[in-house]
Amino acid sequence: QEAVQIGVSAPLTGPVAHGGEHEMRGIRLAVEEINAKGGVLGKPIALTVEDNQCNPSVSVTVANKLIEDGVVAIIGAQCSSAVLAAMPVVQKAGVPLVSGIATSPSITEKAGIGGNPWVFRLNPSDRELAVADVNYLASLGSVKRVAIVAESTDYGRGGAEAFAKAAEAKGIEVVSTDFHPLGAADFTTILTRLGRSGAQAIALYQAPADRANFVRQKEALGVKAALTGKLNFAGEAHEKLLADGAFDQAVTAFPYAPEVDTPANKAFVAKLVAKYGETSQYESFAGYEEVYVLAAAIERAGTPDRAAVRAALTKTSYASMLGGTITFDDHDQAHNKAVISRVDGSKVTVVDVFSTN
Amino acid sequence: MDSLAASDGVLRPAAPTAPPLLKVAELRRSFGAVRAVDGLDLEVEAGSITGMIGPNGCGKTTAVNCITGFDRGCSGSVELQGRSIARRQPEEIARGGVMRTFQAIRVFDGFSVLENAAMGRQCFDGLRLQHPILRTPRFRQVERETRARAEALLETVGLGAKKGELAGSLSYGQKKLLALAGILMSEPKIVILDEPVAGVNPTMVHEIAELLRRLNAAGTTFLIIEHNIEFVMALSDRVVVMDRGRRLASGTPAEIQQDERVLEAYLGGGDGGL
Amino acid sequence: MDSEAVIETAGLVVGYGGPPIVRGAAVTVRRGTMVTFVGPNGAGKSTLLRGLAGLSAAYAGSILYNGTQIAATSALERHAMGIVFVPQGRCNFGRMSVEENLEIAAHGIARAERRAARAYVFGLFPVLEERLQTMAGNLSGGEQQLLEMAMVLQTRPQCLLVDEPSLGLSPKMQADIFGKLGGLRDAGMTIIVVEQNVRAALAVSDDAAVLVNGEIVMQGPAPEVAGDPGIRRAYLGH
Amino acid sequence: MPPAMRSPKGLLLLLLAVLALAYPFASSSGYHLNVLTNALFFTVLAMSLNVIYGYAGLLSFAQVGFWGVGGYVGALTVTRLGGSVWDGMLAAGAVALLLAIAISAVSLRLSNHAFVIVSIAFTLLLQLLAQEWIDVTNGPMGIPGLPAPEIVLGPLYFAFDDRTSQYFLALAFAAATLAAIGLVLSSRVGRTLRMLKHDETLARSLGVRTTRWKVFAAGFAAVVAAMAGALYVFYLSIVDPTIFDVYYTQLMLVIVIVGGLGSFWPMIAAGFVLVVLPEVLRTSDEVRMIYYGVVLIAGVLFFPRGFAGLLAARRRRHSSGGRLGQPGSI
Amino acid sequence: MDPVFLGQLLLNGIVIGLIYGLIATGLTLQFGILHIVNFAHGEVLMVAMYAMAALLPLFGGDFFVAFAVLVVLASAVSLLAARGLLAALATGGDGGGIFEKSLLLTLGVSIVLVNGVQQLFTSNPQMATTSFGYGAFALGEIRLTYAHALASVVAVVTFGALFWFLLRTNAGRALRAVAQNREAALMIGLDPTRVARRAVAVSLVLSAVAGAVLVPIIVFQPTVGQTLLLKAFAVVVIGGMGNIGGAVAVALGLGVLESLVGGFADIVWQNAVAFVAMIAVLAMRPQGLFAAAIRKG
Ligand SMILES: Nc1ncnc2c1ncn2[C@@H]1O[C@H](COP(=O)(O)OP(=O)(O)OP(=O)(O)O)[C@@H](O)[C@H]1O
Ligand SMILES: Nc1ncnc2c1ncn2[C@@H]1O[C@H](COP(=O)(O)OP(=O)(O)OP(=O)(O)O)[C@@H](O)[C@H]1O
Ligand SMILES: [Mg+2]
Ligand SMILES: [Mg+2]
Repeated sequence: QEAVQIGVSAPLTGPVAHGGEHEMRGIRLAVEEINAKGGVLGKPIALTVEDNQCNPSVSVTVANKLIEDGVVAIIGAQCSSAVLAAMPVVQKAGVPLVSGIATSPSITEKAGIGGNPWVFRLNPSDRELAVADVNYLASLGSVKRVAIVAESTDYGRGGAEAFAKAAEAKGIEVVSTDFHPLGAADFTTILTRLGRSGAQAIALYQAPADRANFVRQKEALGVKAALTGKLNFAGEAHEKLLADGAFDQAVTAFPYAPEVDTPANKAFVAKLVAKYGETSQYESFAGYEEVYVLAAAIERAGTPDRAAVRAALTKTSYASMLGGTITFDDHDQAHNKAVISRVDGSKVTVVDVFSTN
Repeated sequence: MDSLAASDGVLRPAAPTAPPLLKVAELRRSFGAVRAVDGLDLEVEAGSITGMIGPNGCGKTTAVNCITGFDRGCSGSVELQGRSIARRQPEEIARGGVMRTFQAIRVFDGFSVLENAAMGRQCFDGLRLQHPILRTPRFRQVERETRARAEALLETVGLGAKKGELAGSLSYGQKKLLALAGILMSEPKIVILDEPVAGVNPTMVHEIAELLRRLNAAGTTFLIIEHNIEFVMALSDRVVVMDRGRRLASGTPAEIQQDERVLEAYLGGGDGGL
Repeated sequence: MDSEAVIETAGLVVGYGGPPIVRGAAVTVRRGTMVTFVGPNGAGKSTLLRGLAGLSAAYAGSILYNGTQIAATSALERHAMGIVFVPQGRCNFGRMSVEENLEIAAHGIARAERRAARAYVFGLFPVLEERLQTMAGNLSGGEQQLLEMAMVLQTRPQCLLVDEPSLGLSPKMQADIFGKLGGLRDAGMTIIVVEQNVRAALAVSDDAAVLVNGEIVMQGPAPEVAGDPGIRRAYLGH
Repeated sequence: MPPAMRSPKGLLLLLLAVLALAYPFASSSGYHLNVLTNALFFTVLAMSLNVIYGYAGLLSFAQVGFWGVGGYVGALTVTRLGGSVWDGMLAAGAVALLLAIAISAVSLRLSNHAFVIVSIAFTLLLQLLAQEWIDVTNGPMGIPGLPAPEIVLGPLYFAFDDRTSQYFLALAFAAATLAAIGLVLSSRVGRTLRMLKHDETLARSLGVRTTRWKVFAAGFAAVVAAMAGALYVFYLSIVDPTIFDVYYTQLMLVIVIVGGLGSFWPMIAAGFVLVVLPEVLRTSDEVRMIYYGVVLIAGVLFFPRGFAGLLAARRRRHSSGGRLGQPGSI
Repeated sequence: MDPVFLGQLLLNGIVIGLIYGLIATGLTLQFGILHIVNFAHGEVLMVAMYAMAALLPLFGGDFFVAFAVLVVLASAVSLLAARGLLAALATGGDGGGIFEKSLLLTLGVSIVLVNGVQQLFTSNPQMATTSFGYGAFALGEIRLTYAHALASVVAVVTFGALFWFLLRTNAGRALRAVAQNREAALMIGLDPTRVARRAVAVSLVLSAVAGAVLVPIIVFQPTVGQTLLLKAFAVVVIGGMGNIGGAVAVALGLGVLESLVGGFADIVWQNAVAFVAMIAVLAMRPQGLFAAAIRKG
């Protein structure tokens, strides 16, 4: 019995390998579930996974290899530059690419109408998240001055810019914006400055490891300011920090939170915990939904033909585990729901699950 | 103290037409408290073989390093044919016609003996960058000449049979001879040899002396530092004796061998194996 | 003089991994004597010494040291047995001071005796005391030669192999060093010397051998070798 | 008989050329072509490192910097100045040459170790620039959507916009640069550069203008790397700060060392083997990098002198002479 | 200017500098003295961090006990590793170039370690909880966390010990001697292989110590070592290859410079300023800040 081939391009080694690893968990789980229920088009899904190292040129090689291997569609790439590099390749070959994590706005700008019709993005942009975050912060009324700390990558810079814009609109003063290189281990200097800047909150757009360092050092240096920006509390380091109260009073808007109280999410979390002993992370969630969205499209297309699958993808209407329905706009951008959470002491509360658009 | 050195300059009949080829004056170099070269005056007449002797650590090698630009911390004047070459880069000084060997032998270990010899000439054969790259006829011509000369010189110093081997696999004395052959490949105005025959077999020493004499007759000037007194005395027109960084005496070999101070400071017990 | 052999080789073949360089050397060195090897450049003198010291591989043949076979032992083992080799040319720790060079070389000497050992070499080569803090690599050629001798003589080895001890030394120092080697020999040290400064070396040696092309062409009491007209003409420069 | 066929080496070369030219017609795999194309680029890049490291003895981490500069200058020439891809390559070479001369001015007097640090700092500075000088470089997002190279000759028009034609373009570029490098290095110039590596002091005493030659080597290597980088980004159609990644440096170094410092053909072979190898190992998914590491370690254990050493050892076995190392070493 | 702010920045800088120095100590022996490049240096630290994190819970988070156990373990492993490394470098005689061989070999080791640890422990960022928690000393308004204080103390002690070892002990002298001239070492009866093996083992233990004291300070993942590598190399080279005092001075200078840049300008420029400073310093002192040149002629 022949299988339906789906390709995955993910950073499995290199600086963001943990992201790739978690994405794979979600992807693998989804594929197992679908195959257990008979697969798509009556055939099981088979994954071809390739490591793109978060490097654009390797990403091109990987995309070519996957296309060569005859995959129906490609999931992932995860890093924005890796996605951007692979985009012309999939366009030329006519293979759909479903991306659920990369945040660069230029992916959306280039995708869909008038551009590359083969690329689909599931995750909300950081702009939408920032607006929601700032709105909530403003509604609390206690925060008037914020500082921004972000890694100097497209992710960090994009987030910082979006946050600053949203803050301005709400009359919240941004007292400083600091960019640091990815992988920076020491934040004592920034923290020394921030501690004296009068900022009531610090908005973070950082990779998890850097964020954990930052939060730990902030706590140790006794800098009193609530955390906000794009935060999550998954993974061992963050769980410890959370338990130690280092995130007290934090507020964030994030594409996902394991605490979201929908039956689908609860089940998803339970399955991952059972399998990996760790709660779900955003990347796992994204990987999981990427597979389901794609599988549904293949099913609707009725054939593993790439063009047919692309056409079917544009008509996606998928019920996300966060409660919303995923559909793609003209630029093949979905507007999934996102989550606002706050922390009191060590307890994370989902304040709201809101629609992005 | 250095009355002889001073009066020597006065007594010598001035030769207004031919200034010395190499003229060093008031050369100084110190390392911390050690004044390795301490006001050295030295002249080498064009066409001469000048010997330089002196006790260990009296500053001979340091003086050579100053003259040839390898030591950048020296003061004093160094003139080649009346033009100052002080503080110039060593390669420029070499190209200007002052070449030297090293007391602690240096050869290119990873290259063949023949290549090592050929390298001594490559900066002097007038070829420009494009000739070797494009292998022009002129280049081939020059290569042939270089090879012939190298082979002849290697033959003279007894390395003819070794020309294809790596220089690193030579014996100590053979390396010394190779370095000498390399430096003689081009035709510098003055060749400064720092202990050319230390570690060389006595029979070969005679042949080296012959070779140097021949080249000298053909116009090359030599400044030779050597502890082999017999060799120096037999070969040199003039001998300069250094002690504690300065010139102690200078004169013809015969004069030097009579000089009490030299006998005492250098040769030891008046015999010293002469 | 004791006539018992300290070193006795038979059919010794030494090389550097390629073709053999020293071929079939048979050498006997009696206790408390000084033997000098002479020969043209590239004859294999240094190679022979390195073979005796264990630094170059013996392809074949035997080396008896005080009657024990040592052909298969390493250089370090031979050093521990008292065979100490001073290579030709520069061989010191250039980036360490003269003092440190001497100190490190004294690592095998009992702590209590180091001071005396130091005093002894300063007595031999007073110039070293003046240069104590200079880095060895910055010494003049002759000074480095003296330093190396000093490093080794500190430990008063049983059997000393020296490759060109007079290299780079002024005539005065040359005479001095041979005199000192003679003295050490008289005090019971067994010494094997390789020299190009043939006349001076043979003058103090008991025995001598002429090495040509990897083979020993003549061997005997030093005056006899020095006096052989054929040898004199061909290899001793007369 | 044409001269190329007279020697066994010439024959081999001819065979290689035929193979390279025929390959795209024999295989329809775009993926394989892509890997081969990468191999061409990285072999050229590694050969540029070989010029400065294998020959002149200066371990330069600046090569990846020049490669990246080439990429950016090429991309900017096209996107900002409206030049063609070829203009971009020329501009890349020119800028790299100027930069190489500038960096040489500060760094050539340095000890070899210090030179390494300076060259790393130089590359990291360039990477920072690419990352932070957003107005010009578009920052971390890079400059995507670069056009394919094209030839317009009057009415003649050809675009290198598919795998096969891009492969041929890369092949032509690699053949031209490698031939140029080979011609220079196999001549006396190569020997002069090796003199610097072996004993700079001795070289100077023989009149070699060492500084000038180092600048020459640095400039030559920089121009080659930059032009390769420029062509490469048009091949990828994107340039971003990861073009300065240590990954490329490591790859280059590994190729040069495995090939054998200062070798030519063995290095080209190493270039192909080492680009193809990680792809072959892709079959084993997540642990492929572990295999790769193990292969490197095994390489050191079994071919301590690289491919070139292997060949030399074989040659030595047939002739005598040559120096063998002393037993053991720290 | 605000003295508290300046004081805190200077203190931060000194502490960061000491940590840079501590990370560089292992390299000083390997690279500065033995001229063995260790690309896996960062990975040795990384592995030590994982080992420390694994040991900590066994001893109830007591840092010092876990640290002591780690040092013992590391010593045993290091001896073996040193033996293996030197044996591997000795293959094929010294014709292959020890520098290149060590570069390739340790690059391979580094790749294997990064990916091996990732396979075993995933690449999730890990954070170890220690008895220090988030505690800090307060000197007026200036704060110094316990973890940073500990690292500083360990750094100072390590430098002192290394300094004493290299310059005052025969073993240290032997180490420098062997690296400078193997033949001369044999001449005076030193065993180059044994000395080098011991030195590499000690350097690996030092690296492990550095990794261990970083555990309470930074979150780690398999790639953590790679970010630490460059500055450690720079410290060793600019300090004058094997000159401990020089390395400390350079590390402190670098730390303070970065801290001041981060405090008064943008932290993104920290690295830029650091790189420019490295280039400038080397352009002025080509051998490194504290190395003496040996005569050429
Ligand atoms: N870089 C240096 N640092 C310290 N001292 C030095 C340096 N270079 C030379 N010296 C000292 O200067 C003195 C002169 O040395 P130089 O090498 O010129 O002597 P030399 O006359 O060539 O002796 P030899 O005949 O032994 O070769 C020596 O005492 C030496 O120790
Ligand atoms: N490392 C080596 N590898 C290969 N061959 C070598 C090596 N060293 C020396 N040889 C060869 O061995 C032969 C003997 O060299 P050796 O050094 O023993 O000569 P020697 O008699 O000491 O000469 P010298 O008087 O010049 O020191 C020479 O032909 C030389 O080319
Ligand atoms: Mg001298
Ligand atoms: Mg010899």
